[in-house]
Amino acid sequence: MTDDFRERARSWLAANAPRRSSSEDDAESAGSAERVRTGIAEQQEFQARLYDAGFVGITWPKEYGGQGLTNAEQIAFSAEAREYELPVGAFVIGIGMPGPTILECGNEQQKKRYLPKMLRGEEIWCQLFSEPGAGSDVASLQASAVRDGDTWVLNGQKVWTSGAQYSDFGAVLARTDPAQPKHKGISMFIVDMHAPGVTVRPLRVATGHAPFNEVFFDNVRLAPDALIGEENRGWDAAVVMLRNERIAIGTMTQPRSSPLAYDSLRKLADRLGRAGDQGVRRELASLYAREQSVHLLGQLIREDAMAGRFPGPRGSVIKLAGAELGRYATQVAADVLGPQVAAADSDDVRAVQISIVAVPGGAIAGGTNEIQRNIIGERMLGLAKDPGVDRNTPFNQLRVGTQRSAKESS
Amino acid sequence: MTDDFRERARSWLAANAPRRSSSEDDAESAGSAERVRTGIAEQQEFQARLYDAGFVGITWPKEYGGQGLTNAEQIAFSAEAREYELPVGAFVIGIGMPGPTILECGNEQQKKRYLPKMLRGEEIWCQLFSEPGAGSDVASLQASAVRDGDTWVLNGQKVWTSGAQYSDFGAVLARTDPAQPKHKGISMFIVDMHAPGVTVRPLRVATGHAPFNEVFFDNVRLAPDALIGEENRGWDAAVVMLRNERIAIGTMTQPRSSPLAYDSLRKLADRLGRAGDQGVRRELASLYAREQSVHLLGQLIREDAMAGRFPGPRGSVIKLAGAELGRYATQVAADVLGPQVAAADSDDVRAVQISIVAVPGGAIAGGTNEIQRNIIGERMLGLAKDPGVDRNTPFNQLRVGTQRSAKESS
Amino acid sequence: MTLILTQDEESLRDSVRRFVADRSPLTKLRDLIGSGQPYDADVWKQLSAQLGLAGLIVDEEHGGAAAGLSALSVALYELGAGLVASPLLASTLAAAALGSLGDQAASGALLPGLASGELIGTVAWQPAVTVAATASTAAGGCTLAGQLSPVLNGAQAHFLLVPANGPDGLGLYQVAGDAHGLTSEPLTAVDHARSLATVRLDGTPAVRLTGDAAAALAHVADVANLALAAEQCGAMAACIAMTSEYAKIRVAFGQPIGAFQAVKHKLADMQTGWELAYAALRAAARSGDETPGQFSAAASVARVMVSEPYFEAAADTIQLHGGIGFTWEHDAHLYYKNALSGKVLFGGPQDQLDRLAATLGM
Amino acid sequence: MTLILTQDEESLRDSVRRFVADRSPLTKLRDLIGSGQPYDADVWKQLSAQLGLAGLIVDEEHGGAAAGLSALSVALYELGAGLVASPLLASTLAAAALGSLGDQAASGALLPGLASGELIGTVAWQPAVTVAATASTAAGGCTLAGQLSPVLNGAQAHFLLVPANGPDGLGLYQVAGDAHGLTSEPLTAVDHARSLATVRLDGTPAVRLTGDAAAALAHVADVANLALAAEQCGAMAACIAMTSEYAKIRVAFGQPIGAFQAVKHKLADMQTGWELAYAALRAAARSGDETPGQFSAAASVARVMVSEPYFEAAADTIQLHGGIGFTWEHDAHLYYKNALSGKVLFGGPQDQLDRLAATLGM
Repeated sequence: MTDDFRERARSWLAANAPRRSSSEDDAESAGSAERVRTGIAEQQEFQARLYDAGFVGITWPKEYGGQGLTNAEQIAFSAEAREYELPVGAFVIGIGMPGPTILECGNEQQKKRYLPKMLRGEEIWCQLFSEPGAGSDVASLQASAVRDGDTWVLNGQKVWTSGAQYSDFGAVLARTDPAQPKHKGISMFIVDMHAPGVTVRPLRVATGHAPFNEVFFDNVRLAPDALIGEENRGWDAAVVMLRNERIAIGTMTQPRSSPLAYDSLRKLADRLGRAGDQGVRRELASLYAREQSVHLLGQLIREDAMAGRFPGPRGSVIKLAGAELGRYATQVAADVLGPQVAAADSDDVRAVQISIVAVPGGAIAGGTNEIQRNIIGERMLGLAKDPGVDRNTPFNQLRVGTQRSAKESS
Repeated sequence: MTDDFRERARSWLAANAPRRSSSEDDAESAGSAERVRTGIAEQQEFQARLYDAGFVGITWPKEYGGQGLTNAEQIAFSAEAREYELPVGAFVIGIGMPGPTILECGNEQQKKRYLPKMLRGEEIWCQLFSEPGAGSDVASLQASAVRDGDTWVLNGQKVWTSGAQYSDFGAVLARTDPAQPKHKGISMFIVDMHAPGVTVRPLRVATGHAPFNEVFFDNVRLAPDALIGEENRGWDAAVVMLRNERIAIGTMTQPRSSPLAYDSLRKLADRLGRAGDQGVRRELASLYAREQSVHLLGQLIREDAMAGRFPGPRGSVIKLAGAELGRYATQVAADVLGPQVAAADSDDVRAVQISIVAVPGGAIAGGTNEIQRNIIGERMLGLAKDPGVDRNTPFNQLRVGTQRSAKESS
Repeated sequence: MTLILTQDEESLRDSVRRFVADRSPLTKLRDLIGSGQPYDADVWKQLSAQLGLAGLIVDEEHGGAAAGLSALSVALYELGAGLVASPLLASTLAAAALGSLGDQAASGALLPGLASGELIGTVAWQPAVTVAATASTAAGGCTLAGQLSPVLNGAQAHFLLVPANGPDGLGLYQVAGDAHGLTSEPLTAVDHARSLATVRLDGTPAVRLTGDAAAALAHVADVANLALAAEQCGAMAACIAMTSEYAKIRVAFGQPIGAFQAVKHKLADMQTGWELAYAALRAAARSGDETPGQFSAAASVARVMVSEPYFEAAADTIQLHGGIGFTWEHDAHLYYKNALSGKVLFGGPQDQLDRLAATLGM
Repeated sequence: MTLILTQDEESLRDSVRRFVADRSPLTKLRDLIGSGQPYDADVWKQLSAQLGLAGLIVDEEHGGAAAGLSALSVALYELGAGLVASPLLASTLAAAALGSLGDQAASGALLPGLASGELIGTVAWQPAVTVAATASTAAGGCTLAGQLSPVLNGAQAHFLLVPANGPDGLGLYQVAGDAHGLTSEPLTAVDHARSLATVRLDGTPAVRLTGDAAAALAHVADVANLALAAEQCGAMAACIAMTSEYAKIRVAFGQPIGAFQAVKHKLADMQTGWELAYAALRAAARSGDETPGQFSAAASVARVMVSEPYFEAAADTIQLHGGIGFTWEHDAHLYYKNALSGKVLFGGPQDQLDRLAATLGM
């Protein structure tokens, strides 16, 4: 049956999907929010066709718009899709993070209302967790939702929100009881991104591009059914979502055509006549070995998942390994290109430059390397938690971010 | 005046001191306590002559047996001595650590009684801090000294004591008030290593040699004037001594002839025809650069000290840098030697093997790399102390080592 | 190509693991150090005959199990984790060479003995070192001359396969361990679990084997990479387990030391390195059985991904244990020495990268 | 050879440091990015004329201060710490080349202008790249052809010193910035503080300078190593200071993040790297003035000890700041890009190791 499914996926993709593009385009699109925005309508059109053909929400229950199939079919589809560049970037976050969280923690009405449209690309979702004062320590967030009758009023600022500029809904974490310890006074809500009081501002990063946003909530009124899960239990839902995020980032197949991938740097080395240097050859071989291993570890985790062994914190391993691979690739690129790294006189070199400047972001976004190492140490190896963490102090007595105390700053 | 002094040192050394030996001998002596032990009488004879010539305790006050000169003379002597292998290893610890501590914290009677004989090599000293349950966390030590009239009774076990087997006296830390927080109930004593109840046992390490000892104290009675500094203020004296230790280790000139030094590995590479490999050449050049820099940093710290800028926590920098240099040299050695690292068929390769096995000890002895990084971060960069440290809990309520609590185990 | 273990492989893993725990714990290695023996003869008998590990990659026609390279790697992983001293690697490489050559007579004469463990064989060669023996043909037949070092189990092998340059170019020659003019001198190996020797040949009678010697040596290098990667991956896991356990029970500054990020994060890095190495190992193992054309690159990748990280992990195992980890009584130095030795045998990290670069067409 | 600074050097350091703080803070660099200018002309005027930095290594006969390489390194350290954009490095290398060549006419014509800052010069060369220009002699004189990239301040220089192969072998040629047949195209430099261009020469008139061109280029490479090492060492210190300060005020999990060993120990490693680099820098600077025979090795050592560690420290500066450190508004990326650029210009770490190995006789 999986074979039939795979065959069907293969022919549909061949007939409908574009193949992977060249490396220069990748580097541009990696940084540019503009490009993504202009393509939203086309992406929605493609997503609807992909959905109608039966290749979205493959493992999700039928009653919420899914296909009700197994991991085997999902893996078969992913394997077939690897050679294609599906124009579905706008939906990756919704289906990868808020979606599964609503599936696991939402109520019946929410699942019926939101999930089918999310899958078909009719409504686009984003995720609103990080704040200027709450990065690695997400649970120290200060955005607040104050109950008013059967609704809530949302205030605060979020950062690093991908896709906020074109999203219809967001899954937002806000503090609903500041007198509780920090993990215990948080709730998760669905927020209508078109509601009055929501302001989205592009956030420019080191590369000069603005792939993320800042989002400001100014007395935004939430709907009566906006609460996902129980009030003040939003941290549980957040943990589910953060785990899904790490696995999504970690097992995302790095396109072969990335400017810092072995294939690209090898081609550059050949073109620039640098492959004659024994050190460069060894570095390229080492890059190949590391890249292969990250790729193989992703495969192993997927196979384990199919065999019923849940990846759990191994998402952190592959996220960390991917970030370190990027850092190593930076070193190889500098040795391959030499002085050209300082100032490119060709497009392929320029693409490498932009990618090098983007690399440090990969070790932060989706959880810093340090947070991943904590997760690996504590949840895989069973080591003790960091000493002196502030799990039991009421939030309004804690210092947060760069402010002297949460109280003073609110 | 310094020039005269230097000239005098130069001619005395030329007439009296042996030049540096070859690398094989170094590797042997690095690991072997036996070799050191057999030479004690000769060392004492040499030390006495060196002292009588005016080259020991150069900066120490004259009333305690020193020469009453300045850092300038000390540095001039060290520079001249660099080419020689002075047979004075047995006195390095006493003069480097307990000596300055007694100078700074001891009373007049102690200084008069102990320091001159220490300098002339008539009495040899060791230092007794570490315990099986108290390594990095020295202040969690469990050895106890209980007051009995005007003396104390010492019980407990110490480890990693260099030279205990031939020492006449030791500077020992023991707990005198277990109801105080751990730093506040410790005292430092002078212990007669020949007293009844003192047992010294050689401690075998990874190389198979026994360069250290375990020392057991079983109801050892201390002399009435044994206390260095004030009772329960021994931690202050210990901090002085540990700082002196790091500077002593860090600025110790690594002999050029060490089997893992650039000179030695370069010679091996030439002999084995490995210098044709570009990677090996680069590694050797990198080793040269790192080794030079550690050496130059030592010089810079000494120059700063002469100019009145106290090295302080920079001792930790050079200790850490030296340990990491050793680890890097290990990698270079493996690449230079190839399969020969696995099984030597010559003496010079065997010396490299022994040195490689000894390297991990260098990142632990005298304070682990982790402890040095804490010191650098906190005392040089002003960062906050580790969270949750146990500075205020009474010692007898703390868990220590691998035991459930100090109470249960005592 | 499926990376996870088959049920058969899981059973093999479990039985070897039990065997190591029951019959060859680390105290066995300390007994060997004391006795001066290269390995425990009883353990070897049980390993080879009872568990059948010596015949894993020997075909059934010659008394082996023909279980393949993946099964071999599963067994070696467990033996590596326990630092079990044995001539298994040496004999396995000899079997790999014979299998690749396809010399009927030699295979018939030697493989059954290798498979049962009654014969110990070795390939007297290190890939990164120039072939150091020469062959000459005289009246009575062929003789070899030269010095080979270090040779795995060179002092115990019943026969050696020696690459030598002769009148017809490179050949692989079979030499008896007790042949005339052969002297073997045991070396002081840095790894107590690995017996190595210098072998000198002087007019030593030898038989040139038929088949492609260069291809056989290349195969030996690939199998050695896979085998060492498997052992090292297991040993690295043992280091991580040992250090994690200690980090839970050792208290400093009022906390289990695993609570300190200096310890926690180093262990997390060790674990991450192991996960990558294990994935690469599984791919190499499967490739050896299923996609031989890609085996060489895959085996190099596996070796590169584990040799250096295991050595670093073994050094960090000492470091994170502190002083106790540097004592002779503690097991950490046994792994450190094993890692040092395994890093350089059959081509160190730089050699592997050269080999991989060549395979990738650079 | 004394490594610590003299009193004169301390005064110079203090005045340059004050100048940078007062007249060229990092906001200046952001203004430049917005304006598209390669550097601020006023700042350059003050740097060169007022502070006299352009003439530090020019002899007094030609209007310089003859203060020596150690003084130069002290000034560049402070400019590097503040990422001050200027043509100082380019002009200094041109002065070093002229000083080494000893061409009286050229020195007389060019050095006074360089020393006062009225002339901007550059050496159109990257040590690890093959000389790419050729010289030919025609009726009217000598002309050059070729393409040189990247050239430091190639689009602003009043004159360029171009190495070219001609009928008499390698020579250093003087070319006017506005010469016929010279086109320069500004490149998108990764470092906003470093202006680079591709220079194309096509029948461009040039004057061959007298003196040993190879020796002059070798000296340029050494001075470039010292100069870049000085800038980078200063910039690395700035990264450490910026990150330490942030680690004291940013709170997470109820603690200033500097209390976490992941942050504290990384900063300690950065500081340790800086201490080693600074010691190597001081030795190279003194060696340039006092022991010229050892200058080349010492300058390579300084460059090796700082280029890579500074780049790592700059990356870690972003990392330890977390998300805010990756924003455009934060200064961390300015250092990261500067470190990336400085790592490869005038020979990257591998090139330096090759150069050092050659100097050491390998």
